[in-house]
Amino acid sequence: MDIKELKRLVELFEKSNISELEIDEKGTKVRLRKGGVGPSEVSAHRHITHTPPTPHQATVTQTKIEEVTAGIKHKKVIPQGDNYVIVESPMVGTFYKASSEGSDPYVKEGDVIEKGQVLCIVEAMKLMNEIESEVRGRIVSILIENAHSVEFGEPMFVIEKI
Amino acid sequence: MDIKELKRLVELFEKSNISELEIDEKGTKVRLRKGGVGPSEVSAHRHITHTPPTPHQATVTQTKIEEVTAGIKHKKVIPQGDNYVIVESPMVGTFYKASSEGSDPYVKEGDVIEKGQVLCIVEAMKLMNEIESEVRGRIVSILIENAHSVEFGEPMFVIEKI
Amino acid sequence: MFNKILIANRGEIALRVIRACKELGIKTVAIHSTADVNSLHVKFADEAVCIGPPESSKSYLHIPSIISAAEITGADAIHPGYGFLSENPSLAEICQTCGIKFIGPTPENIRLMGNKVKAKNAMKEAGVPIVPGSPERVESAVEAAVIAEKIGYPIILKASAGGGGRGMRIIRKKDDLIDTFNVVQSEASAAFADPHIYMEKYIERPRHIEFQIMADEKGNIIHLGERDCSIQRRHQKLIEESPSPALTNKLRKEMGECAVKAVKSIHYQSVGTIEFLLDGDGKYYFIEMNTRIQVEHPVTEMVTGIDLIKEQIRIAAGEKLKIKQKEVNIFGHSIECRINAEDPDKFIPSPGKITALNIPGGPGVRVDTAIYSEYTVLPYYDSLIAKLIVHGHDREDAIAKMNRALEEFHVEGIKTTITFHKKVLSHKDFLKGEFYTDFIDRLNTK
Amino acid sequence: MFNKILIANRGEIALRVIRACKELGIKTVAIHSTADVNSLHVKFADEAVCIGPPESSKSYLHIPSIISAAEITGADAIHPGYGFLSENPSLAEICQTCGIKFIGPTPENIRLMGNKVKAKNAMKEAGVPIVPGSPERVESAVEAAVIAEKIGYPIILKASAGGGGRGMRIIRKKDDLIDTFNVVQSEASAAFADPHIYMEKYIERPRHIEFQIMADEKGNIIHLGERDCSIQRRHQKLIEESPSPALTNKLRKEMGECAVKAVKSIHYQSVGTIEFLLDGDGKYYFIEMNTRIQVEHPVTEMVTGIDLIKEQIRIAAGEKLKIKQKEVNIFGHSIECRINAEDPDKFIPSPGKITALNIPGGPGVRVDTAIYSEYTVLPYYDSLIAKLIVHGHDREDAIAKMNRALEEFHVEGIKTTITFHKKVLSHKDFLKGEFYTDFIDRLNTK
Repeated sequence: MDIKELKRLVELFEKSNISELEIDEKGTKVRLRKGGVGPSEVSAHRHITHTPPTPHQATVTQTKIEEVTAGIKHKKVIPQGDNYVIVESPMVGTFYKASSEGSDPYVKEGDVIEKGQVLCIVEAMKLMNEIESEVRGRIVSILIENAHSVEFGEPMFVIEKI
Repeated sequence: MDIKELKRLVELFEKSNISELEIDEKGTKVRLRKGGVGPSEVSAHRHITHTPPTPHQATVTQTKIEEVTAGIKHKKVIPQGDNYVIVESPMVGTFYKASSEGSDPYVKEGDVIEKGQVLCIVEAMKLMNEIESEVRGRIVSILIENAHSVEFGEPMFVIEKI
Repeated sequence: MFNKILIANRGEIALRVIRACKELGIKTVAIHSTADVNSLHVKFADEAVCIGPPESSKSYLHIPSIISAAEITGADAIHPGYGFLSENPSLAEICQTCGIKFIGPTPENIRLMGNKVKAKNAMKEAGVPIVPGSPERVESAVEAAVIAEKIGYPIILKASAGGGGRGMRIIRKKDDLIDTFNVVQSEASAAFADPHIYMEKYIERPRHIEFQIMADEKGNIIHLGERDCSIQRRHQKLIEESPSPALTNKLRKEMGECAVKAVKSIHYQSVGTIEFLLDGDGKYYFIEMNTRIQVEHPVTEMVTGIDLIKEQIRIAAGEKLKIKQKEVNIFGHSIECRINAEDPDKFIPSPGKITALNIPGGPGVRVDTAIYSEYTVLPYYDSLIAKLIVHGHDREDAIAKMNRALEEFHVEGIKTTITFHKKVLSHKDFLKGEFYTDFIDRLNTK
Repeated sequence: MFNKILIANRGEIALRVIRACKELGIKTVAIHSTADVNSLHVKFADEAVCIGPPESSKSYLHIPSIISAAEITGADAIHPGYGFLSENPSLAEICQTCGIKFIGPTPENIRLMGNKVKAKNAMKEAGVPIVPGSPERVESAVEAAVIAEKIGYPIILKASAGGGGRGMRIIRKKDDLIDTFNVVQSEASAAFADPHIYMEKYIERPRHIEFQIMADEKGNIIHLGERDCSIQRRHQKLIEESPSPALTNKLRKEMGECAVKAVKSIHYQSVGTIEFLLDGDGKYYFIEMNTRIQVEHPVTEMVTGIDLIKEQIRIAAGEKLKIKQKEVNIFGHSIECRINAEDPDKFIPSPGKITALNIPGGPGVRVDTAIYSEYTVLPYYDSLIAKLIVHGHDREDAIAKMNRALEEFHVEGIKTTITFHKKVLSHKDFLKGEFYTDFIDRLNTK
């Protein structure tokens, strides 16, 4: 990557509403970040200082993430920006892709969905709660595996608005 | 990446509103960051955190002073600079201005003194330790009152070198 | 014994239960709101589940979320701590339905003792003394005079619709009754638009004395002596101690037996507390029962050497009490100061970030807390941030230890009640052990 | 009682003494080097005096500065803590001269027990068993054989000029004696240019058992049971407990009486410790006496309920012991882990700034420490940064408590021995209570 390329990248980055960008291509690594290094560094640092490592770090990594609202324990990348809608679980429970075993899943990645369409079921105390999409869009990714548990506020779907 | 390239990169970075930039290319690593607010904020903040106020703040203020070497419990201003020599007590004990009660003091403020001249006595365990000046100069101030105690490292005299 | 316990609470009591579980070899699940993600109970539990937003009603008080968290983690029991759902009979009931053991008494126990009128009636039937009084409404001054004759002066007249000290009048002799009755009645009409009043015996200079009891599921019941919780402000306890400076061994035995009789009569199971008012003549009156572990349980642990949380868990697991009444011994003296994130003069909550912290240590000092340096005390929850507990040879020694521990306790960034405790601990009436439930009111009016 | 005590020490023991003084209502003076200006003992004492630069020899070990500090502050007694000048007879003597009370035994007590040969002779005379051995030099294999016959096999031959395990050989039967004697003699000549050797009975699988004693100035002496300090590395104790899993009540009584006899014979005054080696047959041998308070004193405090520092101060103030031998009771079990700022594998000191800290708390846990978050562990002094002490109903309970407390203990920024302790606490031999002074060597070679 030459300096011209880099310049274009920086311009692109500046115009976007992405806050951090990391590229690792054929041994070349570029990392860009916007705004407020100080505070974010401080808080990152503090986070370490007052967070004694815990015995369950491996099993419940979601509690270690900076973002308080999201229990991001999956490795899938969650794109950010106004264009994307993250559907979070409104309750603690069990995530189901389909209405019953053997049925077709409500949605698949790539599907275009309508506002109000059922995305999945979160079961809590034997109650099947249908979770509907609040927007029209395309399913970018499904973050939870079938029959796995979800916490309150845990991201389940990424939808690109269309 | 040569120095010219680097210079252009820095210029680019300075003009942009990016706060951090990291490049790792074929074994060459460049990392730029703006401001440096982060670290200093952190350390300033930390300092406060580890000094619980103490019950004897009023009586032993010397332990609260930043300068570790000087037990500045007096209110007199100690001038600083290469021109001034601070004579500190080499031991814990009692400060005497004169060789005995009723005698003239060894020195007074304003006196011009020679190198090796006795300035005072610090008594420790009934031993009278004569403290000599290591420079020729003028006594700017005497910081301890007669028959008062001094700690190790506590400033006793300010001498202006002449 | 249980395999995995979910702790349906937060703060120091959640950590306290986790500690007990660890020592018993039981796995733990912490639940938390989004605001509590950095809390110590989350960090020290084996697993943690986020169950809702900061508001308690949608997280720590939300039964479906708690049960769901227990189900997805496979917890076989729920410990409710104190506060929140600890005295909610529905949670105990739903646990039964779902095959999860509720670590506490039966739903029936909770329901009965949670209703003040029913609880008093049950105790009266069991022969436990209650504060003598009228029925819920006294119709006339004449009726009042007849009742007063029976229960003896002084009495207190209260507007049925009143509260918070308003519409109350103390009557010390018969001659004043009729006039005062009419005054209270008109006051009640004017202030609350309800002329109804009732009366009770007025307990002068009462002490709040409570007995810790333990009852297993096989009907074995013992008491672990008393706690004196007379230092309270608007019914919020601030300092507790055991033993009480006001009790003789004889009175302790009598009141303890009475407390055991009380819980026996309702077939109570689990740990619990019988609260009494004690007057200056050594007469005591049941006021209420707490069907849960209490904030101040450590003072009893310190003087008896019994771990109440472990016993509570063992009882819930169906184990028989291992200790008999005659084996309960009281060693030395223990005091607890509740350190709240509050202004020490006005008791207004003071949430915020703790910028510096020094927690006392050394011999005879125990601190139960979930705070740490840089922790943020949240505005959503209780202001209790630490319990400072000391154990000494005798009361004087315990007070000396508490004084030096309070001196070592530094919390910066927020206001705490530490300075308030220092004031109480040096007050002559406290030092003499001569204090009553009005201690703090008197302190503040002086 | 004293009016003001100067504490001639630093770190956790200085803070420990300050705490005791506060609880007794005695004023305190902290001394410190320039490096220790931000230490907790400086912050919590009533007064503080800087006495010298960081080097111990010019500050904490510098007697004239310490005496001078006592004089300018008007302290009427000096508490030496442990280490530094605590077993220096000169300080005790100079204190006498200056009219300052040294809180410890007499200079004569310190001097006698500080000399290993004289101490052993004194104990032998008093009828206290010592490890049987030869005079300082054995001239020939024949002489060695005669002595060996008397003391019994196995024996150990040591080069008089040797040390650190070199020039030592164990002999298990008579037949091997002459050959081995010659080998050691030539080794000694070659390695140390000194052929002289001596011999001792070889104690197999010894435990380090020490008895805490208290003796007032009126001749009253009691012991407070034992501490098992067998978990040590190069004679540095790392874990101590009381009671020892190896002692029966009968043996405890016998060894305790022997310890009392030992200190009685030298007219000892103050607290102190008699150290024994205990072999697998219940035979014990005096090895040395510590004429001061010890690092591991808290485990005795936890099981007896007696505050050893306060007792030490009371004894120095001329008070009579209040407790009699038959009133000493041992409750439960206590373990102490010494948390050092050291690499947990190689035990190399790891000074530096503590960037994050969580200190364990809750029931049955005591922490004696002078560290805090952001404190810098200095390279000039001892690497002990905290003592973690637990008290449980029995050994198993104490181990469970220690495990959970170690899990809660987080020190970041420096290396500590916390992980080492976790390893020991889960070792099967430790759990069974079957360990000897070679435990750590065996652990590390496996």
